[in-house]
Amino acid sequence: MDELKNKLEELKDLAGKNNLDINKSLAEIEAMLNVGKDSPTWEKVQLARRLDRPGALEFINLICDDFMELHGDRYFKDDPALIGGIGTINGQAITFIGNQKGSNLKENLYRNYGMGGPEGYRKALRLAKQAEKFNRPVVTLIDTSGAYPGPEAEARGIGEAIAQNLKHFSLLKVPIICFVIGEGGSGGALGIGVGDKLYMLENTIYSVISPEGFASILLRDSNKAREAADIMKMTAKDLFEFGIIHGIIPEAPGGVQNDPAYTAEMMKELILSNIAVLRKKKPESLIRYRSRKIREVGHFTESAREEQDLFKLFTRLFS
Amino acid sequence: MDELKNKLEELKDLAGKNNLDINKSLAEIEAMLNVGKDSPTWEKVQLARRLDRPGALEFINLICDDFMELHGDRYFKDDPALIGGIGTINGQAITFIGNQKGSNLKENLYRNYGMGGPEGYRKALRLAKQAEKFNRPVVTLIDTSGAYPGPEAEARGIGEAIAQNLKHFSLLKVPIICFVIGEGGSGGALGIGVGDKLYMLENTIYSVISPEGFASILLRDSNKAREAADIMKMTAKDLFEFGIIHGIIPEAPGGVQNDPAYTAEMMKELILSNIAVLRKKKPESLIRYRSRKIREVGHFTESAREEQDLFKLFTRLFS
Amino acid sequence: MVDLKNPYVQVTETECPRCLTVMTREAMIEHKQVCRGCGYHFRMPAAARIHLIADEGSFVEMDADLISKNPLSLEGYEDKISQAQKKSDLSDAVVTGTAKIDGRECVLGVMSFQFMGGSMGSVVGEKITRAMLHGADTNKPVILFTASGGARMQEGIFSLLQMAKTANAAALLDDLKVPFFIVLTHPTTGGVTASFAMLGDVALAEPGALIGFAGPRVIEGTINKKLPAGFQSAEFQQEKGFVDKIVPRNELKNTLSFLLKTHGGA
Amino acid sequence: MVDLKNPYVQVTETECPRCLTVMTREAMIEHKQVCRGCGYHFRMPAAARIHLIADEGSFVEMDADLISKNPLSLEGYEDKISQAQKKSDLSDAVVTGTAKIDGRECVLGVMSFQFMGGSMGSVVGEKITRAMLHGADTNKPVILFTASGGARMQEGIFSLLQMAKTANAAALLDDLKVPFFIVLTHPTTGGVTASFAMLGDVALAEPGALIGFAGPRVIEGTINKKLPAGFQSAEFQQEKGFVDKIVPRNELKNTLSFLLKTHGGA
Ligand SMILES: [Zn+2]
Ligand SMILES: [Zn+2]
Repeated sequence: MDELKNKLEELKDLAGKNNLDINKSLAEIEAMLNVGKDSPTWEKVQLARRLDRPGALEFINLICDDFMELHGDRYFKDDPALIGGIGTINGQAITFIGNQKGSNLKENLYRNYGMGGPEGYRKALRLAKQAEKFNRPVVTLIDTSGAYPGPEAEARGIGEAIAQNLKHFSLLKVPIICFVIGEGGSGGALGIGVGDKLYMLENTIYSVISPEGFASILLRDSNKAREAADIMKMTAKDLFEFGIIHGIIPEAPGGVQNDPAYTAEMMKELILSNIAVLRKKKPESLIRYRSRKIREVGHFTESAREEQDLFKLFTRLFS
Repeated sequence: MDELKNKLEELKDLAGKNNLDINKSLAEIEAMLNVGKDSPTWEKVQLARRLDRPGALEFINLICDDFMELHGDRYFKDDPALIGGIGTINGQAITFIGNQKGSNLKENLYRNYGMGGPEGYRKALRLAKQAEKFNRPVVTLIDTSGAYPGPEAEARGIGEAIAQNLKHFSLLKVPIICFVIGEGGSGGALGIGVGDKLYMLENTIYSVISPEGFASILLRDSNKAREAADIMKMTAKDLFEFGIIHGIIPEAPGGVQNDPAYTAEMMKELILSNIAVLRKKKPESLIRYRSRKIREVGHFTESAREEQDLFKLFTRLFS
Repeated sequence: MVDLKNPYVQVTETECPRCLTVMTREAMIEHKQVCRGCGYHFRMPAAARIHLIADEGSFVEMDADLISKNPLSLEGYEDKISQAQKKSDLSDAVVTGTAKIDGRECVLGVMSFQFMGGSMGSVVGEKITRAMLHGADTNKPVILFTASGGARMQEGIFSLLQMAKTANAAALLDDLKVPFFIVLTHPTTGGVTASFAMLGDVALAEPGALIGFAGPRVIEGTINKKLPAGFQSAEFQQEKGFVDKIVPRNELKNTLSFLLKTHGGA
Repeated sequence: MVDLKNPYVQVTETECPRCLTVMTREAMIEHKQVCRGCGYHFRMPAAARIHLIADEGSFVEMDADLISKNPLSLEGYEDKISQAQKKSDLSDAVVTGTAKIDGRECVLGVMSFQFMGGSMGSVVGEKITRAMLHGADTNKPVILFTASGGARMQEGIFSLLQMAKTANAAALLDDLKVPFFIVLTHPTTGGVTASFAMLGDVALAEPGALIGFAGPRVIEGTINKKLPAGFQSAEFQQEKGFVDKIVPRNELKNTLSFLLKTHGGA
């Protein structure tokens, strides 16, 4: 593995010297090779939750030439816990959507620690639909401990809002590329996490419940979060091995906060290379492929049985 | 005119004796003939506002064999000031939407006197879209002094909600038949008033502002409402002469509250006969015709100029 | 396979938690497991539910042979599944199949809270999805009864992603204009609420059913105080705009029949 | 026709209503009619607005010859129209045409509050509609600046129905995927708010602009008390989710340029 990495570095140098634009595919190879790196799960949980970890807006500003934030769900409010807008990379317009925790106490409070309410998810859907209308790809940046579990969010239908996103993102007719940039917590993460490609930064996590929650419910001891984190298999490496994510993006030694630009550059390249490929697909084959990928996830046994043929359904859909 | 009416009665009798189903077209003729009836505008304003006048739900129950009310906007609340659901007439499914004032003080308070908030208009849109999805015609029953002019309605976007209805109703791909059954007040009425056909009950009004508002703003004397009502031309007869409504539906002597079933029967026949005709149109010709009708309204002069050709636009829309 | 020959085998004498009326097994069956004293709607086993809703003999089960694996290799998970299977007579927390209601064909899925709290893992997600896709494929309206404590945490990330899977199936149903009706029963929370349960064309609910995303205890933990009575009840959710109609159990079949009748024009 | 040779003919020396700074005519023009002292955005005549936004010499007016009739035969209405025309140098409360912004073609409409409070009668409704349909026809993005007290009551039911007309045009634009941008300026209320003003793909607003359906005095009449400061301001509307971005006047052209640039893929 190390040898392969060295070769990769040499190749990069060579390409750079010859002004060859092979970086894009290299970034992808690198993202997949990076799987080798390993450290205890709990360390990653802590790194993923660091206050000084760059958030969605910080990454967007590093990735984009220009960015215009757009506000509001058109129903009830603008949710600062979930941001979005239009950015350009090399003149190409892209819609960005991301959880935003804030990086100090004042910001944390303003942004409700990145725990979106229904308004945030409805804003995300509005912006995604707008992107579809104008044929802009969508990039989502996931970083939340979960949707806000408070009474106002419940009263205004946080469950319904997330459900609508899962539904509409799954058939959105433009490419969607998702990155877990910090915490990928449960339905709040998945609510902006349905897409064609899913990458995780090296020190991030993605799980159905927090290790603390898992420990207290299934291990019946809320102090066993560290142990739960291992059992749950929530790191980038775990999810890559499960076949759920497409690659792992390296962070600087000690965590992405030490060199956000390094990781942002990789993300930018992945965005551009993926868009270049996905753009070539017809919308119907794009969403057929996306649906198949979503359909595939799950572990069960059954007696031999013919697999349902999605193709026939999609043919009707586009006839 | 009276002679014509007598002939009509004779024709009805004859048809009835011979079991001929010509009632549907007769109802239409009758609705147009009824234009002749006349009484002072202020009397109509008062009749339109009577507390004991039947409301949307009362008419729906008289018109339908069966009715299931559906609740909620899927965002914030169920607005009792604006009701809707699925009804059947002769086994045919139709979506009904209407303002609902309530007929006693307790009901008035519960239903906010029929002054809908954004949630009511969003529920109406949801039900209209659902009707379109399942190819059900839509019938709306207008009876409101206006949308609710309170701070909550403003904060949750009453203007936006009405605007969306005007937009989406204007291109809805199923027939829409609208009836003013009481007060047709301003944007709150128009918010469920865009359709293929618009009828007014004999003693109803439809205007951009209440006569009281007109009097206080333009006549600078809020006591001149009676005078304003005449100036504003807000009766069924006025609007028929303007070419804005398609017919006037008779009420029992003294007002519809004296015999709601008589008027409901006419409405039922108009609904069925109109649906029979409109159903035959392709959706594209249905909404092209509707758009043209909406486009036509207005009074202005200009130098000779070619009329913009909507046909070309619609051809693109359906290509 | 669900045993429809003995649909009430799981029904026992029960005391109403609200008014303390004791109902014999016979009374429970006769009153469709609704309290005679106060109208409280007891949880209903899947077989009894199907017996209540589907025309006699019309239900044909699908995918009865799907059995959960243990993707996290979690200690004790297989045992828990076996125990739940024995206790409930079901293979997992949902039964799906085709049925007729007053002669009209439909796809019918019924979740069972009795099976590990109706939690959604790979099997529930897959069966719900297949049921919806079968409806899409054959143009049959889909009716799903929900009852769930949320995602099945024992299956980790795979349980979370069942939400996306079922929502994707709902999206396909929607685009193909095949009617999709949801009946929310007590309790419906977590990942089921945040996916297919909130995506029906019409959402019905049984009286008093708890419906929400975060459970009441989690919310109380967030705000550090008690929630008001009735918070997240079916009645609350209708008032908040998320439930079309609350339907007492003895009117459910008629209401579903009306919906099937009025959604035939697609 | 709007006189773009002398775009600032309507601009005069003015005292800021908020901080009482007095601005000379020259200062007003230099600062784009934004208060030097506190940033207060003064109302802007249509000609000045077009001069600010459109590339020099690019604006070509459409439908300048539409003149209102008097459909209710209301006493004094014709006189009012003539007076407004004289006062504002406009034929009615909106100017529409084609323009370029940083070289990109678009359809541009600018309402003027100066003309009978920017009220929407048949002429405003028709010109706005034609502008949108021209955008639909030629695939040019449409940008509309709103400023209105609401429907023009003097035209009775005809003014109300202009809401439906402009919303129908917005629906066509939407279905054809032609970009539609709204800039809400002070004040935008009534029938304009409840129709095309709320139907843009992106809604910008000038700082401090009053935006609402019912006017503040009507609302205060409903609740019988004063509204809090800032109610219905642009900032309030952004917080409530109805405005995408508040853009100070000196950044407006750049922002619109960015939007035109990023909505070219349709
Ligand atoms: Zn009881
Ligand atoms: Zn000032």
